[in-house]
Formats: sequence, structure tokens, C-alpha cells
Amino acid sequence: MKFALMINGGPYTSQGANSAYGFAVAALAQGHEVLRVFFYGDGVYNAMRDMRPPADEPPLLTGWQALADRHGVDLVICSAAAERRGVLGIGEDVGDSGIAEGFRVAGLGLWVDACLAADRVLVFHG
Amino acid sequence: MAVLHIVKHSPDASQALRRCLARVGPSDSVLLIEDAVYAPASDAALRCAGKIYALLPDMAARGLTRNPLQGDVEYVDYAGFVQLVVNHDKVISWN
Amino acid sequence: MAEGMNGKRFLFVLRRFPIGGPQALEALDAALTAAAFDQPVRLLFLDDGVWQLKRGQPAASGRSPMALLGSLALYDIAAPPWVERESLEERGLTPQELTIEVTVLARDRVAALLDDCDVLLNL
Amino acid sequence: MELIVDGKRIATRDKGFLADPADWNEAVALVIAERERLALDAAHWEIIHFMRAYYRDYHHLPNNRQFTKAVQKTLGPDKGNSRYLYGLFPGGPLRQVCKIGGLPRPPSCIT
Repeated sequence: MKFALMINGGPYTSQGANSAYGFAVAALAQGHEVLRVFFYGDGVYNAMRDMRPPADEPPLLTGWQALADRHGVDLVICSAAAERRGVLGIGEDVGDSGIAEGFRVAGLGLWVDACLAADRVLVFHG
Repeated sequence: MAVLHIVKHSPDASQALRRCLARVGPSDSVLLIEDAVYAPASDAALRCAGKIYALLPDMAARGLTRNPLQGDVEYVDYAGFVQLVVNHDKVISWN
Repeated sequence: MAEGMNGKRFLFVLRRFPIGGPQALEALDAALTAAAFDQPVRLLFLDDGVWQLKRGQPAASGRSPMALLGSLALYDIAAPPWVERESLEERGLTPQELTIEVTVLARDRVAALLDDCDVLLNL
Repeated sequence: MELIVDGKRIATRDKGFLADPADWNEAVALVIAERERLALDAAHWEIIHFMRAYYRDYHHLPNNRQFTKAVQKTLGPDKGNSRYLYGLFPGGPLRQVCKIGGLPRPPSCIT
């Protein structure tokens, strides 16, 4: 089965992104596909490149990157939500932004596109 | 046709659980995750038209065990979470 | 993207206060985007989300969904949004106090409405 | 960056969008369009006026998909499609229309 996930909670304000990650890992382990994880609202903060959690905290960021690498999970940050929150930096060039590798910035259209392609759609709130 | 309702807030922190339970249909299910797993640990009234599940890893992380007084609640791990999503046609998360 | 695929019926459940954060606006924006993909979109206002519909909110700031609710027809969201009767009553609101035409629905019929779609979203 | 229109200095931000929408008039639009290397004709103006009316009515900056749909619904399918709109505004229809129309930069115009 194909899943599309949306995360709209920030990384250190709630457990939502952790739950989404736990779900994605379990789904992939069962042979399902996670087509896309769309980071909307405060969820865009999950993609900040320069997050430096203490070494004894499991870094969710590298977890997402590994899912993208190994399973082709498409990690998309909503451009409108990111821009509103300053996540993209001041320029119009995404290359100058604070977004971590493995994520891409795109519009809400990609979320609708994922909803159309997926068998199940899940939202993980903050 | 059935809906899986996911709740993540404790009954004390948010009305989400109460709001959700009022809109559950007879073939629907409710999955309690994150702080919502405190609900079956207490004597909170967990009655609705459908079945109720709680996510074990979130319970374990909070030092919670199955509450014999909430006999109708079933328990799943993340693999069971995935299975619930597969077995319902759609999912709604209550913020 | 959507071309060549069967349409999916989207139901957006809107439960956010209008002003306190951008969430209400971001949820409506997602609904309009789905509609812009020529997918059938329905809206259901529940709980504190019904405050989004209250008449008399100044629309000029662009920070509330109020003005944008006027664009539903433009995006081919044809049916009036559903609003739960009990959500209105609990807040002392009547349909006459709302800024747009709605269809009022009793709470015991909400479960069936939630089930009557292909993609169910509460953002 | 500043525009000089009829001797008046007009401030911009976000790479050429007006800092104050109240500064906009058709003469200002012509100067911005010239910087975008566009010579405005009636077809351009139709889309610009459409977008200004949309923003006035809904206080909303649409994304590309919404913009195309709204043009299609208002001006018909001959105009509400990417080929037509890119033909008029090759630098990105939504971005250029908002810029020339004196509206804020729409959020999805980043890449």
C-alpha cells in the first residue's frame, strides 16, 4: 500500500514528527511504500540543517534522510509555510537556505498530488 | 467503509479525545498515541460507537501498563498501527 | 498530475480558530489547492472552527480565512460547507450570524459524513 | 532598489516588488514591466487587473495551481492555462503579474 504523510508540528514542541517517523519505518518494514512526507505549517522546522541536538538524543533529521536515501521517500517542505517562518533565509535562492540535504521545497500542489497517488493519507499534528 | 481516528493529546490537555469520541461511527476505530495513552491509564470514560486501541510503545515510554479496568481497549505496536491504517479506508487525526 | 486519474473526493474538517495562528488559513489554502486540481472538495466546520464563519470579522488584514471563504465558488467548491449544529449551539451561534451560506448537520450524522469521502483531512 | 516614476522615488523589496502597494498605478506598472522586459498589451492588462481584483476581494496570494484555476474560472479556459499565461509572462506568470500589479510576492514563487 502507498502512504502519504503530512507533518505539521515542530520538532521540539511535540511528538508528532517522531510518531510519523515511527509509522514510516514500520510501514516500510512491512513492504509498504511511503511516497512522500510533506512538511506543512510548523512542520517545516523539522528540516532545519543546523539543528544540533545533544549526542544522546536520537536525531530525527538523519532518520528522515536515511529513509529518503534507502527507500526513496520524497521529503518536501511547503514553500509558503517555510517562507512565512523564515526557514528559507532571506534570498530567493534555496541553495542559501537553512534546509538540510535530502529535502526539497515545493508548493502545496505536491501534497495534493501525493493524496491522489496514495492509498492512505495521514496527518501528524504538533 | 470505516474511519480510523487518531488522538494524541491527553484528555486533560485538550478536548480532542472527547470531541473525537462523539463523532466515531460503529465501524470506526480510535487509536490513542502520544499523550492520549494516558487516557486508558486513568478512569477517563472511553466510550464510543467503535473500537479503541492504544499505542504500546508510547505507553511504555511513559511507564504505563494495560489498565484492567479498561477492558475494551486493545493494544498495538507500530506494526499494528500500520495494520489499523491498512484496515480502515481513511484516517483522521484530531488535533 | 491529476490528469488521467480518477478524481478523489476530499473532505476537509476545519476545527481551528480563525485568528490565533495561521493554521486556519493554511488548512483552507490546502482545500483550495485540492479544488484547483479539479478534485471534488467539501468542507466541514466543527468545534471552534465554526468561529471562522462568524460575520463581522474585519477581513482586511488577510490573516483570517474570512475573506478567502468568499472564493469557494471561484474554486468550484459548489456545495455550501457543512456545519455541525451542536458546534454552533455550544457557542451561542446561529446560522444567520454566519458570513456564508451553510448546510447545518446534526452531530449524530457527522460520522457518516466523515466516511463519505476518499481523502479525509484535518490539518 | 528604487523605481523612479514621473520623478517620484518608489521603494521596492523582494527583488522588485513594491514595498507599499499604495504606490501602485498604471505608470508604475509600466516601469516594472519594462524592468521585466515586457511590453504590456491588453492581454497582459486583463490578467493584471484580474489578479488585483482577486487580491482585493480575497486578501489571498494564490499558488500557481490556484492562480491558473481562478483565471480559468473567471476569464475562461482559453486564458486559464499555463501555455497562455506563460506566453504572456515568460518569467513566471503569477510572480510577474503580482510584481507588475503592485501586489506582494506570492509565497510559492521561490525556485
